[in-house]
Amino acid sequence: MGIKKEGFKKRKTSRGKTDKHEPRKPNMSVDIAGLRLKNPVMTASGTFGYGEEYSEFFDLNRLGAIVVKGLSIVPKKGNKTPRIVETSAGMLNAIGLQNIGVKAFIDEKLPFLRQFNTPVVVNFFGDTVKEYVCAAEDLSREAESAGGIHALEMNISCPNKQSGWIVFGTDPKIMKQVVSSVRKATRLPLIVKLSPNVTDISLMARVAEDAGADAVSLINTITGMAIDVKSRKPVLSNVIGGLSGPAVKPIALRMVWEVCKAVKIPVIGMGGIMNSRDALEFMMAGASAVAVGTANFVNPAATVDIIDGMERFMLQEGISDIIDIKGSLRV
Amino acid sequence: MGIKKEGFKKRKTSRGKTDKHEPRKPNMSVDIAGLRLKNPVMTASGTFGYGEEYSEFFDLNRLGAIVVKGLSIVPKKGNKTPRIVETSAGMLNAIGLQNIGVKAFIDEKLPFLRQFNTPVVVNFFGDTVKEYVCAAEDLSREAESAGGIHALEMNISCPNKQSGWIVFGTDPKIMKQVVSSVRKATRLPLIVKLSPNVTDISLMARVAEDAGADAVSLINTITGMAIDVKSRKPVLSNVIGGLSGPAVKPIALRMVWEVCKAVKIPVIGMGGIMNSRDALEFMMAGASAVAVGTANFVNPAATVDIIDGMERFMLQEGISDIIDIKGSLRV
Amino acid sequence: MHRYFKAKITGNVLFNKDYRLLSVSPLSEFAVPSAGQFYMIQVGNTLDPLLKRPFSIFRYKNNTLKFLYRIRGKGTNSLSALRQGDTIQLVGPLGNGYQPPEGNFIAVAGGIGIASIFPLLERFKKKAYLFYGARDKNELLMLSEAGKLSRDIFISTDDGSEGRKGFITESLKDFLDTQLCAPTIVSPPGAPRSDLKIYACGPAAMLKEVSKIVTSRNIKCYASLEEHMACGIGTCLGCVTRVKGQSKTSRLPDGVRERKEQATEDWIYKRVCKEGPVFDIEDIVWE
Amino acid sequence: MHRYFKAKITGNVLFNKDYRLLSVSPLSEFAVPSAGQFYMIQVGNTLDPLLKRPFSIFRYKNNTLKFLYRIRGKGTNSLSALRQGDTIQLVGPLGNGYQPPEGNFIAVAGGIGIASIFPLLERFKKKAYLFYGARDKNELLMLSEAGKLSRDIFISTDDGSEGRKGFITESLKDFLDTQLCAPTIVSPPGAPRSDLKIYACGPAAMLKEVSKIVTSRNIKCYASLEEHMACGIGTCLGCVTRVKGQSKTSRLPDGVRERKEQATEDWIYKRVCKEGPVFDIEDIVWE
Ligand SMILES: Cc1cc2nc3c(=O)[nH]c(=O)nc-3n(C[C@H](O)[C@H](O)[C@H](O)COP(=O)(O)OP(=O)(O)OC[C@H]3O[C@@H](n4cnc5c(N)ncnc54)[C@H](O)[C@@H]3O)c2cc1C
Ligand SMILES: Cc1cc2nc3c(=O)[nH]c(=O)nc-3n(C[C@H](O)[C@H](O)[C@H](O)COP(=O)(O)OP(=O)(O)OC[C@H]3O[C@@H](n4cnc5c(N)ncnc54)[C@H](O)[C@@H]3O)c2cc1C
Ligand SMILES: Cc1cc2nc3c(=O)[nH]c(=O)nc-3n(C[C@H](O)[C@H](O)[C@H](O)COP(=O)(O)O)c2cc1C
Ligand SMILES: Cc1cc2nc3c(=O)[nH]c(=O)nc-3n(C[C@H](O)[C@H](O)[C@H](O)COP(=O)(O)O)c2cc1C
Ligand code: FES
Ligand code: FES
Repeated sequence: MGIKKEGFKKRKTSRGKTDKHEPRKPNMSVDIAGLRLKNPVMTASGTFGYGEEYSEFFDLNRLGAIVVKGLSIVPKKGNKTPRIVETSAGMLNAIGLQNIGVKAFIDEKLPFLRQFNTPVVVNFFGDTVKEYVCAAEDLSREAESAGGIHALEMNISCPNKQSGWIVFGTDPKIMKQVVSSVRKATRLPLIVKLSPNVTDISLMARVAEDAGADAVSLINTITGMAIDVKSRKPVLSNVIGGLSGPAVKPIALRMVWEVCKAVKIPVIGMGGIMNSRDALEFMMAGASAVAVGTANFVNPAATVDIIDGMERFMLQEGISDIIDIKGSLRV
Repeated sequence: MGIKKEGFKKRKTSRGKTDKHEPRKPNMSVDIAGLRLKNPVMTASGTFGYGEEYSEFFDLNRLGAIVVKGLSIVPKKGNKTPRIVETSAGMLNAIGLQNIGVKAFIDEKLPFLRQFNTPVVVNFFGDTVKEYVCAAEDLSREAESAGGIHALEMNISCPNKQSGWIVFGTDPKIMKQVVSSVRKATRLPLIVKLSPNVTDISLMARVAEDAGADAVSLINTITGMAIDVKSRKPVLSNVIGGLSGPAVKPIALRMVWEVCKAVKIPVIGMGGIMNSRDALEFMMAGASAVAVGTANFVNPAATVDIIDGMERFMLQEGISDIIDIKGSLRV
Repeated sequence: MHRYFKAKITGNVLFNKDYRLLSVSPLSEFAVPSAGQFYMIQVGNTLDPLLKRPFSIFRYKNNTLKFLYRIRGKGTNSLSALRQGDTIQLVGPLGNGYQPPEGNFIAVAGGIGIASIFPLLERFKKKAYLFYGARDKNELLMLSEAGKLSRDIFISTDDGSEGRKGFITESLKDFLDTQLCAPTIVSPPGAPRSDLKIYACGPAAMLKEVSKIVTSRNIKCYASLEEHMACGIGTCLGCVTRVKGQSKTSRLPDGVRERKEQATEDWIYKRVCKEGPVFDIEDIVWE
Repeated sequence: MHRYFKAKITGNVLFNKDYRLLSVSPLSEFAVPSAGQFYMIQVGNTLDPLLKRPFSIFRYKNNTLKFLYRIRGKGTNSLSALRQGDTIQLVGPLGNGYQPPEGNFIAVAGGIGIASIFPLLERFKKKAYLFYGARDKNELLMLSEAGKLSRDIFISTDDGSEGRKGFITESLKDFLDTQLCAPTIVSPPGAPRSDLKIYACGPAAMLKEVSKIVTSRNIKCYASLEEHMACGIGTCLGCVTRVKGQSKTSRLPDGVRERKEQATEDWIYKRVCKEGPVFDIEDIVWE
């Protein structure tokens, strides 16, 4: 909460300087887990690669933060294809967490990302607690020695090899263990990314908070399935996949609203955000920032369109600071 | 399982009679919880009223079963409006379980439904275990004395007044208690309708099975929310509502598939079924029957269109008995 | 009855700014609508938008159904993209519609409410004193035709760009309190004031104001309401509104009690799509 | 680079049965495509269908991009409903495209694969021996134009309704084994067989057969692959295919072990949208 107060102070200073006679640009900067973002729009992990591809479509400096594709200490090849299938207003994916591994990321991708003055959040996961800890350690070591990594986001929506492949993020005890262990392994701001496949998302958020998370982000994808009636086979080679996109937005928004009431740490909202109105809904529900996922596939410039749209909304409504939108829902 | 075997036998007999030279009508009848349905297509509770309105659009005799709007022993007025809002490929509803009560249903609606040779499944709920039991008793008494009620479906996706308004269907213990109590109160086939807002749907299905359910149906709506950005207010007067429609289909299908692997009792699949292909997906995943909800709003003749479409599919694919579709997914 | 049918779009033209006129020609038998009834209309070809949208019958002539609509959100935007030759599904006519007026009557239309009121003017030519209000002159649709079909027409706009500046309910009040006294205009001398029926359709704020006006003056008034609708045929219970009445109390088993609030309330919910959309305004319990 | 732009639809006409020809005229600067590249194309106006769909550039002329497509499911159905004058968004050109042939070459197109092969014929006129197969004669598109643009054309249909009956790979095999011996047809006498490049696009089954044919004969072949795509630009990792190669092994901390299967495999995943869609056929590891 100390962080938030600091944010307020800074804002006041900057406000004093603004010319009152011109329609001033609204202040869109937010503070999350000790990070100051120039605006609350982040990319959702796994939908933005390591940033390179999108740099061709817009200036990455415009983003609030870049969250990269999930990394593991052991590189992963991922699932067989088909890995994706479109559903009504959504898509299922079963990429299988393909990634180049922490080391290759540091060597080959991070130098590119260092060129931008946008915070880089590294999403990571593991099959075991040990793997989580190793990944966090390696990433933290790099952050301390060479910089360029500004926060970590733990993906806990993957199965735990050591407890019968129960998904870390669906069992409070297993989750507590892995988050606490990672907390001890890093001094970087730690964001825990919650799985929506649970009965009580507020409980899971509180577990993350208690275990030392600086922020929570949600929602990850919701487990789903599609069948090809002609061949009588699952469409995805992996049988089940994760649902994302506008179809899940009402569920995501409800969960974000619940979590915002349950924890004191900042909440990053995502799930089906396609435009600035969607993003504003999440902010009004209490999110400090938002992440854009599937929309990047539909429109490679979705993130900047959303930033511009939020700014336009603030100008139209005469809102000078984004903090006045956060949690402003009238119930 | 005895029921199913009987089903097989009957089929054999009827098969013998068919003329082998004509493209014979496929056998679409299924057995569920001791009921024989002429086809596997039921209506989803709350989307079909008490049948009257739809009788104007098609012959209710064509349906596999009619499931009526959820009843409680105490009539309920429900929530303020807005009660519904459309979302991407889905809708949120917060009707608030408005209903005329068990007594008025028996007196005013049941006589109409008795005209049809389609089994009537009565969906019901309560605020307390006591209310559930009373509703089940009254309905069973009527069924025994005057007929016209062929099965009960328990909606457990509502909050329990006596345990801090925890939703019955999200806590295995509370759920076990209410299902066992109702089981003792009725000899009618008992279908337990599962809530999808849980971490482990298979576990809940097994709890229902162990507590004496003859079948489970799923999914009920998924809790969601929508915000009107202009007014900064939730769109629904109740703030949160239940998501249904094609948006939830991938989630529903996955849950049905999981539950079919977990229990031995028949499973009734629903959630976003809009056409015969969707219905077939649920059957292939293992459902013995399906229910059609939101689609009725979009197309008042959705159920019969789906029945016709399934029959066409069976003819095209040369499938003579629907039992050959059930659980035929190749994984 | 053929209340579910396909129809070919024969026109979907820009009427005025954000307003369009949709004309469809049913491809099978269909029932004839009456004023105040509505249709649930398919507005797109995919699952987004998902639900049909309700629109009042605006005109019915030569086997063509016409609807006047305002582009508001997702559904109406999608509808506006459909074109001549496209086939859509409709459910209707739905709802009760207006009870036919006897003799002269007053019609009050606010904004797109004119779509619902118009068939009354057309069917009962030169019988209506029409009070028609809108935000500005661009939103006053069908003005000359409506004028021709009415006995007299009173116009207002919020910004004064056409007719009187202000709300149309002000014009109505003035008319009732001043001109109504001149018996030649409205009804034979001596006729009771309550014989004069008012038909109103428009935003909730307007209807509430009309309600106040008619209650204090003891005039019969029918108001057409709007609510978010999913089914339009009475099954989803999404579209309810409060009307005066007492819930039936049922004898309850021991240990089960009625909710307290509910037992003491003197209103019940009715479905706008089924028991409405037109209600006797004195029955409506405004929230 | 302007690889994300809006374009006006200037035509979307029924080509032949289930096939359509889409012509669009970009509304802003755009990059010029080369043969074998593709675009992600918006196929509807709402969130269902949600994702863009990939289509190969078929023709590029006078600032107009043309795509030949087959109506298959939701996305292509929705695309077929768009009309002249509508504006859609495109991302592209994407992917590597075909390496330009030197001299004569062989082109193999199966079904809608002709869309991808056609720009090669058009750019390198009279250089191609075209092998073109389809299910029946109605699915053989652009036949006379393709014939005119090719050095020679060989046709087959599964049902024999046009050209040779059977798979086009049979015709290819025969050609390679009989006619290829006549040096005048293909290349100057004495040229190594491997100078003759093959470009192939079509269903996976056809490409696998082509793969067998060329491997045993040591002929260079480029095949254009298809996979379900979400982004088309390399970020979703949805569209991968197996190609020969060794994963890098990274030094792992104590207690963390590489997955066994992974460590021993001699293939890696590449993205069809980014490193492809055209691959050297000998690199592809068929599943
Ligand atoms: C019986 C009836 C008759 C109607 N007749 C007409 C008519 O003849 N012409 C016409 O233009 N409109 C008419 N309407 C209103 C029309 O149905 C809505 O404007 C339309 O459904 C909005 O759909 P949308 O998807 O474009 O807007 P949405 O994106 O759904 O909503 C846009 C805005 O409209 C509000 N809204 C949505 N549905 C309704 C509704 N049913 N009533 C009121 N506000 C709503 C929303 O809350 C939101 O503020 C009628 C409504 C009813 C109930
Ligand atoms: C690089 C590339 C270039 C292409 N060029 C063309 C072209 O020029 N003309 C053309 O008609 N088609 C082309 N395709 C195929 C085209 O993209 C698909 O037919 C289209 O996406 C199907 O969309 P749909 O929503 O109509 O079908 P869906 O409902 O999504 O699917 C219908 C059927 O097509 C399959 N399918 C879906 N997507 C693909 C895909 N990407 N590749 C293969 N099968 C798929 C599904 O599994 C299903 O069996 C190309 C595909 C790729 C990857
Ligand atoms: C193709 C794809 C890959 C994803 N990969 C990851 C990942 O590696 N790690 C992670 O935490 N989330 C991953 N996600 C989840 C997204 O980050 C996001 O939580 C989810 O998609 C919901 O947001 P959206 O609806 O805006 O896409 C992935 C999502 C998609 C669609
Ligand atoms: C308006 C509405 C009212 C509903 N009312 C009930 C109800 O009273 N009891 C119940 O068990 N389920 C109720 N449901 C849930 C449906 O029966 C069904 O489980 C759900 O909508 C998923 O199916 P669908 O996507 O086909 O609509 C209701 C759903 C809707 C949309
Ligand atoms: S709209 Fe469904 S009951 Fe009125
Ligand atoms: S389609 Fe997304 S990586 Fe190729």
